[in-house]
Order: sequence, then structure tokens, then C-alpha cells
Amino acid sequence: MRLQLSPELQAFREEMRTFFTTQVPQEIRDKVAAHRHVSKEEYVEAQRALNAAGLAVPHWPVEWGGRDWTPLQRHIWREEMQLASVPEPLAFNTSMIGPVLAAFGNQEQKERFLAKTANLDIWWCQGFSEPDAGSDLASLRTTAVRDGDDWVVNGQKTWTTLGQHADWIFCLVRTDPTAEKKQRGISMLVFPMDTPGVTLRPIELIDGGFEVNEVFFEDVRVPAENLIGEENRGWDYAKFLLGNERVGIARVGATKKMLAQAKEHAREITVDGRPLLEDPFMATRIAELENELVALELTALRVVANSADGKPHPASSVLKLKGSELQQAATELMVDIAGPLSVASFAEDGSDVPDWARVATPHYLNYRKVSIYGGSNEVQRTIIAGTILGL
Amino acid sequence: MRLQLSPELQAFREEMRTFFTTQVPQEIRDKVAAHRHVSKEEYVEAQRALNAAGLAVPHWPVEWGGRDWTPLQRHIWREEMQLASVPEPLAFNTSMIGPVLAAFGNQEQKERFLAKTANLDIWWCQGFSEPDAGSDLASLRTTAVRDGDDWVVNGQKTWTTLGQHADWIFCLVRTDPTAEKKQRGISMLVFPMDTPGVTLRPIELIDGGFEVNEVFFEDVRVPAENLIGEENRGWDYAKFLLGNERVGIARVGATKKMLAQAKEHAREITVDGRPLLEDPFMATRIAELENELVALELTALRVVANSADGKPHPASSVLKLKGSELQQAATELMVDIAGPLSVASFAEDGSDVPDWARVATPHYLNYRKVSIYGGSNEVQRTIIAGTILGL
Amino acid sequence: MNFDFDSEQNDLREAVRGLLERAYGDSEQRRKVVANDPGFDEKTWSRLAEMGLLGLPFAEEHGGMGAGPIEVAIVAEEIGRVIAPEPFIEAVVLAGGLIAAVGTDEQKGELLAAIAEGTTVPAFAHAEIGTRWSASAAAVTATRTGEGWTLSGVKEPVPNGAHADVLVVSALLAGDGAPGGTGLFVVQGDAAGLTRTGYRTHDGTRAANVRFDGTPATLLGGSDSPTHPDQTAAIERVLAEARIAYSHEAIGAMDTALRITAEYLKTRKQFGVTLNRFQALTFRAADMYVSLELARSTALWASMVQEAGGDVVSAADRARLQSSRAGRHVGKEAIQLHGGIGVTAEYSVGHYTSRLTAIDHLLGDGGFAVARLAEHVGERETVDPLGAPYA
Amino acid sequence: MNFDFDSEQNDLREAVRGLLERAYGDSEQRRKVVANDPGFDEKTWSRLAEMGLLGLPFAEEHGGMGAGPIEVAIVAEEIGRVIAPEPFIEAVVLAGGLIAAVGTDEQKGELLAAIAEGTTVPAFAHAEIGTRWSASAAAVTATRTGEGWTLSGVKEPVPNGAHADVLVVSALLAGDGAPGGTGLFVVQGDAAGLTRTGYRTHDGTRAANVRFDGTPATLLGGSDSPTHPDQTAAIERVLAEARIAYSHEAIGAMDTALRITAEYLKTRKQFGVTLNRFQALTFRAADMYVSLELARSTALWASMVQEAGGDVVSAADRARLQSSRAGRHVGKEAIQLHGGIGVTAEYSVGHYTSRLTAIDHLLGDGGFAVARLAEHVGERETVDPLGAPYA
Repeated sequence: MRLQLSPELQAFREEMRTFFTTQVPQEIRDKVAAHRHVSKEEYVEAQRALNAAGLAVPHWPVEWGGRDWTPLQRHIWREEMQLASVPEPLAFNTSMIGPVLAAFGNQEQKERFLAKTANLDIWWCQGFSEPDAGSDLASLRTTAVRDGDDWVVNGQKTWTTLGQHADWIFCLVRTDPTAEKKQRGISMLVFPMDTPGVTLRPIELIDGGFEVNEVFFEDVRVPAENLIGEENRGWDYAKFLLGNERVGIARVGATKKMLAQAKEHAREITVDGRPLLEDPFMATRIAELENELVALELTALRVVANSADGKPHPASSVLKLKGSELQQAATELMVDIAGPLSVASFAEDGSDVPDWARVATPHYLNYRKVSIYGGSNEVQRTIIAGTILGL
Repeated sequence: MRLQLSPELQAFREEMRTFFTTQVPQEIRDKVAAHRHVSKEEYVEAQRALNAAGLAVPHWPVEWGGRDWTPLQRHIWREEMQLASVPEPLAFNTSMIGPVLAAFGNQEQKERFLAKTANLDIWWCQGFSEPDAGSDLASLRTTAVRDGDDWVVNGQKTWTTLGQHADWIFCLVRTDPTAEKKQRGISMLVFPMDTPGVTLRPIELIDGGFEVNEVFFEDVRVPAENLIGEENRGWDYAKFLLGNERVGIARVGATKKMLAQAKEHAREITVDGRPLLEDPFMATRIAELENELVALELTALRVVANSADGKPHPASSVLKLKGSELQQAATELMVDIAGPLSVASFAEDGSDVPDWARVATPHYLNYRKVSIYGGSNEVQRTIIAGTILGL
Repeated sequence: MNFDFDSEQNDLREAVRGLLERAYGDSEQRRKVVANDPGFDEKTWSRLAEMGLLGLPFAEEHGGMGAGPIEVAIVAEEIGRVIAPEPFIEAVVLAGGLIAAVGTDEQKGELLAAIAEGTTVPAFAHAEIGTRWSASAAAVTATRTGEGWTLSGVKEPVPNGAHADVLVVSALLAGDGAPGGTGLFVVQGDAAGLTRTGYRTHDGTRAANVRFDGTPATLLGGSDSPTHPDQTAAIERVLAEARIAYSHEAIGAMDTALRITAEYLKTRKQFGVTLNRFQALTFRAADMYVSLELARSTALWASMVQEAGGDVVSAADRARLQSSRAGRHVGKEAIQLHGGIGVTAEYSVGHYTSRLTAIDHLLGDGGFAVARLAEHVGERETVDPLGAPYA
Repeated sequence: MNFDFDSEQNDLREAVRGLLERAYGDSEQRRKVVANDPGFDEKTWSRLAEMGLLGLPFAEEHGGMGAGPIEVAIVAEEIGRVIAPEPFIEAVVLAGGLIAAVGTDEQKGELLAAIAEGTTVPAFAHAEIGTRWSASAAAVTATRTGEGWTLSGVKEPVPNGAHADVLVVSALLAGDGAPGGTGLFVVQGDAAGLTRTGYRTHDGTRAANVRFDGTPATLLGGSDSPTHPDQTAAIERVLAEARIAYSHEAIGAMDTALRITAEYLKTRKQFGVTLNRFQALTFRAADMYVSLELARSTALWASMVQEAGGDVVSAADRARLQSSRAGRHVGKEAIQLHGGIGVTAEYSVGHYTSRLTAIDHLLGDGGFAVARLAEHVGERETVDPLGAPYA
């Protein structure tokens, strides 16, 4: 047991902090901090800045740009990135398809995709969820039928995040409808989003933003060489990939940043001439949240320390569950600090409502998603009850 | 819609209040208010005082001592009784077996039991729950086999509240083990607790008190005339009886009394020289509870107004659920007001800790039961989801 | 004491429900209407006027229906049921309510009739950036000129402030010999020195920044005597009435959100069964029902207190506290139980959550209400909702 | 940064667990022990002494083991795991800790060795009826006499206060020329003018009213100079260390309560299936696990902060807040998920809830801790558990 970071890790943390706060453009980080819309170009610019410094895909194999860091280093890297409001490297590229390609792709696929994936030269999106499946991912119905050297894909995906920016999609398709278990008979295909027969429909969210999409496939022809790994083993790759999805899902750094902003804003708002931050209820509410966040951060560090073998610790479900609750609590806190100003969501020039108060409610509403996506909190409770408690 | 009670009802309320606060011995009411042990003799004395004034069984048929009151009158009667800390008429007598006898007993049984039941000349206890049944009451295994003019009862009951005081027990027994549904083949028998073969074992609760018991039956011979209603229809009577059990289960008056005491005690406790009641957190916590209690009381009044036909309104599950939560919250509040004094539970002479602080934690621990008995809160949620929401 | 609506009230509800059902029964229709200024449907507004609803609480002599708070509650609940974007509460209860409360007979005759006819849509310009749910004004000052008054300063956010034909404005009574306090003024929409910048709020309605720069204004209710009347108490009272009305709107919205959610649980399949087979979900729906019904009781009661002439400010705080807590609970759970579809703008449930969030912050949230109640928690031993100071 | 126990620490845990498992592995054994004075098992106490645990944190020169906070945490957690009633924290961490912190070399040599050997069981007499978790004393005053000091006043509740051989007593430094402040004194169990009235606490341990009436006392750590040393800071620090230790005891207790509950859900049948088939129940068990693990991380961290010489008072508040919230959550749910059997004294789980409730109130509950944290919430932008002021 030791509290302090080793001198090497302290230096590492300092290095990360310095890089993130000086080498990633301030304008982009300001947008992230303000929960404003970040454009595709800005995402790309930020990720390329990271990649140029070897900070986009540290968890990949060294051969493909990874850094052979310890889990704790990776944790520090991610937390500092969030604290500095750096847009994180696109998860679909770096946490999902990249590691799958590195682990299960053939040499040709690795050479073809990995460098471009790390550098966001290819923007990937995920074709997993389907309208009738929900949390029951394996019941997917999109089919791929072999026809000569091609697979012909038909079906529909949904919740495809940032699909509107995507160049390529990695997609789970049913290649053997006769398989006994629904988890068998699924394969993973990758193909460009501009392949004939692919259409995309953006879905408006309740905050008025567009970040998820429906994707329709009508006789989409995909060359056989675009099959990742073995036919009918796509479910294994998906599980591998979704395990990675939970890494860093606690988002402690991001929530910490929000609480820091909340304090700042609660200083600006006055009630009967006194800063709201001095109101005992507000101070206590922030202190309580902050303490839960400390507890979560420490739990994340414990989990990180115990997941050296790279497999997700079952307790990572705790991180997802509590992490999403705290993110949501922080967004709700911000709405309550804004108070009556929180309705002025789409104010523009001519309004005196500060920017942060304008975005507070849309952000709160948007963040209802974090307890739903990436394995809903109900799924996480199922995992905890089953895997950890044996229920 | 009208807020005020009619002048008649206002007078009625005043009459109840006056009676309860002047005609039921103060010493007994003080014990109830202080959450101290009330003896069998005190229960009997209080109920006889009520019965003498026609206030023990107002909801019974007029023929047997009932008053033909409206549901609202009955509500007022109960709330005022709780507010005045009057021990309520023994539920096993007045809400359970009494109404069953009045509805389903034969004339001889009515004449034999009802007056004595109202006057607590007979103290009844309930033989329903069994060790392996829990919320699944109908899976009971105690058997009664006909042998000449007797039933011979064998088996075990548990959670028999105040069985140690009881003269008689009303008991669900399986009389037809071949019935297709487990709810069929159950009958209701009544017999004296001193019948040979009946033994009782008190169960200590976590507050150190004794209020529930196990009751064992070994070849207990019960005369056939002690069968209530028809053979194998006991489940119907049990359902009728358990419906009555939920009436008044919100216990608004009792919780109101606890909150009033909490305020009083929070005035006595000082923190840095200031009464705890003036601490904004304490004041807010009480205000929040008090508001929930107002909401519950108003909901109870709505339910009362809509249950004129005598059948329990499905929303009475809301009353049980929220009522138990608020009772528990009030007991927890009291522990927190007592703070460090709350550990001094079994202090006697020579301690300076006030009485209320001594009983606070045992009371809190004991009250964990209120979300379990009388249909656990899980059962209530099942009823709401199924009956009201159609889920 | 009686919670029943009379037959006229039931007829009113049927009529309002019919009208609004035709307008917004299809939730896509609401999306279309709020997409364009003024954010509500002027035809529906006319129909509300034809039905007499826009003059519902005004005296008949002023063109109104002379109805009471229960009728207002019925309309507000029906508005909430389809989250109709028409500014009924803002125009009729708030702005109209202030005119009715403090206006001169002449002002009432002129303005209330026009509001009731639907030809004048008023707004109440009251919130200021530097204050938080206060009944008084500070940022806009009223100065006496030779023949009248001018206003200077900024109000924001003003619900429906850009579209309104007439503004009722609260302002600090400043200038030589002014006794201070908050006065109420009427400003025409086309007044000189008036700049209004409207915008869309997150819930689809509209608000505005309203800037006064020596804007001519008429004192509401004033004989324009040197003793400027402080209207803080009247504002507090009308704000309370609007808080009660918003609570009813919230009840209607929650009712629909719960109904939609229960329907979804019954029909949506996952893992081969409908979602209502998952007990963890149905129990949560049951808890939503409990929250809703407790809030409903309290809101109905607050309207009865208003009708009975009791302490409407305290009753409104109680209703707000309960409906704020319930609105957050129901709004969040409704989305979570839906999963992904719940956060999309194409599905209706998220809009209910958005509107509930707006209602919660327009005139004071639960934290605001409970803090006010806590200030008085020690004043009474118990709260009797049927007694003083409420009835 | 490292959360791993080293092999010696693991050995310590094994040894303590073995010892306590033998003593209290059967929960009936604990019931028997706490039924009689002194409320713990003197043989077990001797064995703890033999193992060196009663001198665990004391310097070797004073007969101790010279171990650190992590070792104390391990012992406290194991005590919690079987809720052993031995007053380890009270005697070793609190009373012993104060002697070690402020005693003279002579006092340490004399008292600590005797405590370590188990021949002297000390108690810390600190709580007073009129105060609430304060670090200073007011109700007991210390007056200088010719050759020493006398104490007058009452301390209550004093855990293990009746049985203790030696009392460490906090007292207001009063009398002529006294600078005020709180001093610490040693009082022998057989001192003149000392009256102790012991009683059982709800969790089966013991506490006492301790009355001083001109009782001779020795200044702890004092050279007995006229500048009476104010020991408030030392008391605050040792209280913090005890709060951390209690948090670990709570972790152990919660761990067992959750394990018992999960076991019960797996084996108890209702409606024909084991309870773990009811998703509403298993999800709640999952939530208990989340609470427990977050509290565990925070308690471990607080011990590391103590070891690192960081701000132990603030760290202790964080640990208390988290373990208080978790203890209430886990304690209540453990009973509720058991149903009726959970409230009986014959079954173990309720005793865990009782002990968790006592731990929560002995030295300050979550509300107390968060209020203290809230006072400083604005001082730092973010909380870094690995940085200042903790590491």
C-alpha cells in the first residue's frame, strides 16, 4: 500500500498534463469544456496532434503505435486528457476496431487500416445495435449472404454514433442463420460508408443535437477480403471489443472538470447578494458529489491495479454504473445552479444568459444517454449480480 | 372539491380528539408515545375504554358494535387515535378475525366470539405465515385431518405477533392436500392457545424485544364446530382479512406524532450552542419529511374517499409502501437527532441520556419490520405494477 | 373535505382534453408547431379563447368565466398531458393574474377582456439574471417622469417575452423620494426603447431577453400617487398561484410519461420476452406511480387551499416540492426504462422530461421550496393540511 | 500508488481472521458473549494481546509492534467481518492512540505496555450530553489543586467506560489563570469521586455514564506547567484515526452482511424458485456491492493518507461520509432482502445492521462529515486524492 505516485509516474503525469494543456489547440479544448459542438475537423485535428506525439493509441501493440504502458499509466493518460478537456481519441477507432484488427485481423488488414485508424485518416463507425435488439445485441438480423467474392449485406443498424462523419463502418452481420445459438453465425465485416446501398439517417436527440444515426443496407456488396477474422466468430470479436468499451468509462476526469466548473459558476450566481457556493445546501451537495467522485476515482485505481492482464475486471461494471450516475448528477447540478437561467438553451446574441447556463439543460438531457449506452446500467447490475455475487 | 371538513366532521374530529386525550389513561399513552413496552394489561385496559365508548370496532356491522361511519370518519378516528398515542385496538381482533367472523361465521360463532373479541376479553393471534412460505402464503403446510368430530392439526406457524398474550388463534390449515391449486384446500380453524399440543416459542428481535413467536402444533385436536365458514374456502377468508390489514396502514397519525417529537428533541440538542432544529440541514430534512407526510395524508384521504364500497382501493398499496418508508425515515431521523446519545439504548438509572434518545435506535431497528410485514413493499410494488399499471 | 370534481369540472376536462388531443394527440404535431415561431399554434390559441379558457379565472365583468383554481388546475393538467406549448399559465395565470390582482378597474376592463378573447397575448417580465426566483425586482428600475413612468434595465429569461403584445413588468421603484419596493407596470409591445430578443428554450417553448431603455410604462393598479405601491406581496401570491398551476401541468406530463412507459414495457421485447417480464423494471414503474400520486394529491390540495383562501404561498411551496421531486424521478426513469429511444427527439417521452425540467426551474425548484418551508418548520408541532393556516 | 497488501499484511489478516473466526465464526457465540458483562470475551482479548494486536500501532520501545495504519485497518476490518465485540478501536486506537500521541515517555512506558499486554483495558471518556462529535470538552472541568488536578462533571456515553481499568478523559481547563482549552487526563478506575454506571448498547457492546466529583487525575503529557496544554488538535487527530478505523470495521461488517444476503437469495425459495430469480432483488444486491466497494476504496485511501502524513482529518471525514452512506444502505437492504428473518436476533444479519448503526453515530455520521467537507469545498478547484493536502 502506498499513496503517492512514484517519482516516475509523477513525472509522467506532469508530462501528460503539459502536453494536453499546451499541444492541443485551446479553442478545441474550450469547446469541449463548454459542452459545445465539436466539428469533425476539430476531432481530427486533436487526434492527429495526439497521434503525432504517440498519445492516440498507447494501449495498442507497440508494433502499431502502442506504448506498452502499465494500466496505471493509461489511466493517468486518460484522466489528464479529460481534465484538460481534450477530445478523446475516437473510441470507435482506438478502443474498438483498432484493437480488434490488431488482435484478429490478417497482416494485410493491419497494414491497410491500423496507421490510418490511429491517425483518424479513416473515421470508423459501429454497426452493432439494431432497432429490435436493444440490450439483446446477439439477436441481430442484418444478414450477409456470400455471392461469389462478395458478401451481400441487407438490414438495418441504429444508434450509430457520429456515423454522419464516418468513412468506414465495422458491422456485425448474420452469416449463418441456421446456427443453433444466436451468438453463433455472426461475422464482422468492414466497408466504406459510401458503398452503394448504404444510406444513413441522422436521429435528432432531445437536446436538439445529432450524434446517432440509423444506417440502412440494401444489397450492399462487400468484398470477401473485408471479413475480419474468421467467419461466424464475430460475436467473440464483439465481446472483446465491448470489454474495451468499458475501459475508462468511469470518466472521472470529465466529471471532475464539471464539478470544478460548477463551483466556478456557483460563485457567479448570487442569492440575496451571497454567492450560491456559500449556500450550505449547494456547498454540501457539491461536497457530497465530490466525495463520491473521489471514491470512484480510487475504485478505478484499484480496478486498474488489478487488471494487469488486460481483461476487464468484473468490478469495471461498478465504474460504468457509478461513473454514469455521477456524470448525470454533475449535469443536473449545473442545471440547478443555472436555476431560472437554465431555460435559455438556444439563446444567441442579444441574450445576457452566460453560455454555460444555456448549455446546461441540453447537456443534462443529452447525458441521460450515459446510463443507457455502452451497456445500460441494468446490464451492469446484471453483471455485478451474476459475475461477482453469483446471483 | 372542497378543502374543509364539514361542520359535522369537524365536530366529529373534535369529539374523537377529546375522547382519546382524556378518556384513555395518560400513562398508557405516554408509553406509546415514548415507544416503550406496553403490557398486555395496558392494551386490554385501553381497548376496553374504547369499546365502552363504542370506539373499538366502528367498522364492524352495527349489529355487533359497529357505527356505520363513512370511510372518512373511520380515517379521522384512526388518525386521531394515533396522534393521541392511543394503543390501537388489537388488529388481530378488530381488523382480522372479527370482520371474518361477522361475514363468514355462523350465528353461534358470532354470538360466542364477537362481543368478547371487541372487548379484548379474548386476545386473538394469527396463524398464517409458515417458515418456508414467506410472502408465498398459500404454500402453507400445516395440516388438519378430520378424525371423528375433531380436526387434528399438525405443523408450524411463525411471525405470530403477540402470540405470547393470546388466548385463541385463528389458523390457516391445509384440509385438502390433493387440491389442484395450492390456494384451494385451505381452511380456517380457531382454537385456544392452551389446547394440548400447542407450544409457543418467542423470537427475540434485533431491538431485544419479543413480539413475534413460532407456534408449533402436535396432534392438536380442534372440535369441528371451530371451523370458520366452509371447508376448503379458507383462502377466500384470508384474502378478505388481508385486505382489511392494509386499511390504516399508512399510519400518518403515528408518523406525524414522531415528527412532532423529533422537532421537540431537536430543540433540546445543541450544536455549538445552537438548537439542532435551527441547523439548516436538520430543518430541511424535517421539512422534506413533513411534506411527504402531507402528501401521504392527502393521498390517504383521496383513497378513503374512493373506497366507499368497502373494498381496498388498489392505491392502498401506495399507502402501505410510502407509509412504511416514512415511518422508517422518522425513526432514522430520531436516531440522527440523538447522535452520539443514540448508542445508550439500555441505559437505566444513573444515565443522563434522555429516554427518547435511549429508545431511538431500538425503535429504528424494530421498524425495519414495517416494510416487511403486512405485505412487504416488494409485494406492494407487484400489486401496483400489476393491478394499476397492467404490467 | 372532498376530492371529487363536480360534473361541470368533468365536462370542462373532457372539452379541454378533446381540443388538445386534436391538436397534439399526435406528438409529431407538437414537434412541428414548436419548430417555428412563436412556438405555439395560434389556431389552438384561438380555440382556447373560444372555449373561454383564456379568461377562465377572470371575473365575468372583465370578460372572463369567473372560474376558480380547480378549473385552472384542470386546464393546466390537460396541457401537461400533451405538453401543449401554448402559454396558458404564462399569459392567463401569471400576467393576467397580476392584472386581475392589482389592476385598476379600467385596466382590468381593457386588458383582461383582450386576453380572454385571445387578441392580446401578455407575458410577465420578471426574472433577472442576478436574482433567483425572487418576488421582487432589482435590475429593472422604474423612474417617475412628468406624466408617467419609464423603465430601464434587462429582464431575462421572459417566457414568451418576444411574441407578447403586452408586457407586465416588475421594477424597482427608484428615483427621488421613492420609497423603494417593487412596482408592476404595463408596457406595450411596440413601446419606444424596448428591445426584445427571443429564442427557443430546450422544451420547445420560447423565452426572451427584454431590454428597457427609458421605456414608457404605465403603473399597474396605481393611481400614480406619490406613494408608489410595493407589489411584492401580490407578486409572491400570483407566483404561488402559477407554481400551483405548473405543478398541475407537471402532473399531466408525468401521467403521460408513465403511461407511455408502461405501454412500452408491455410491448417492447428483449431477450425474447416483453420488458414487463423484468421485475426490476416493473418495480421502478411502480415507484414512478407512487411519486406521481403523492404529487397529484398535493397539487390538488394546493388548489383547494387557494380556493379556500388559505396560505397559498406555503401551499404552493408544498406542491412545488412534491412535484419537483416527482418530476425529476419520473422524467429520468421514463427515459431510462425506454433505453436509447427515450433520448431521441423523434419519440415523445424525452420531450416530457424536457418540459418537466423547464417547469422545475421556471419559478423555483424543489430545493428552493423546501428551504422556504424549512424556515418555518419549528413554528407548528404538526402540519394539518385541513386546518390552519390552510383551511 | 499501490493498493496491494504486502505479504506480511496478508499474513496478519489471515492470523486475525483465524483467531476471530474461531471465536465468532458461529454467530450464536457472539450473542452469548455480549449477553453478559463486560460485553466481550476476556479470553479473546488475551489472545489478541498474545498476537501483539493490542499494541499494534504503539512503538516497540513501549511494548508495541510499531505497525502502521494499514495494519490497524486490517484488524478493524476483520473485527467488523464477525462484529467481534472486543473494544479494539476504543482501547487501542482511541485511548491508546491519545496516550501515544501526547503522553510523556514515562506515561507511554507505563500505560502502553500494559495495554499491549492486555492487562490494562483503557477507555476514552470524551462524549458529553450537551455536545455532538466535538473535539473539545465542556461538561467536565479540570481544576488545578496543590499537587495535581481534579475533574468534575459527567461524560456519557463512554464506550466500555464501566469496565475500563484506566480512563483517558478530556476536560475543560478551568480555574484561576487557566488559559481554557481542552486538556487530557488519566484517571484510575478506582479513583475517589469516580462513579460509573454501565449499560448495554443496542449493538451488544457496553457504554457508561461516568461521573467525576473532584476526582484526582493526572495530566496526560503535561509537565504540569502553568501553561496548560490545549490538546484539541491532538484529540481531533486521534478521533480522525478512529473514524478511519471504524470505517474499516464498517467495511468488514458490510462485506459479511452482503455475503450473507447473497447466500440467502441463492438458497431461500419462494413461489417455487430461489429468490435470486427475482431481478428486483438481485439488482438491489448489486447496488449494495457498489456502495461497499466505493466505501472500501475510500477507507483504504484514508489509511494511506494517515500513513503518508497527509491531512488525516479531512481524509477521515471522506471515509466516514462514504462508509456512513454505504452502511445505512447496506444495513437496511440486508434486512429487507431477508424479509422477516432479518429482524430477528436469532439470525445474524440484523446484528450487523445494529453495529453499523452504532459505528455511524459514535464519532460522527455522514451528515456531520459532509458538513465539515462543505466548509472547504470552495478552496480547491478539484480534489486530487493522490495530491495535496493528502499526499
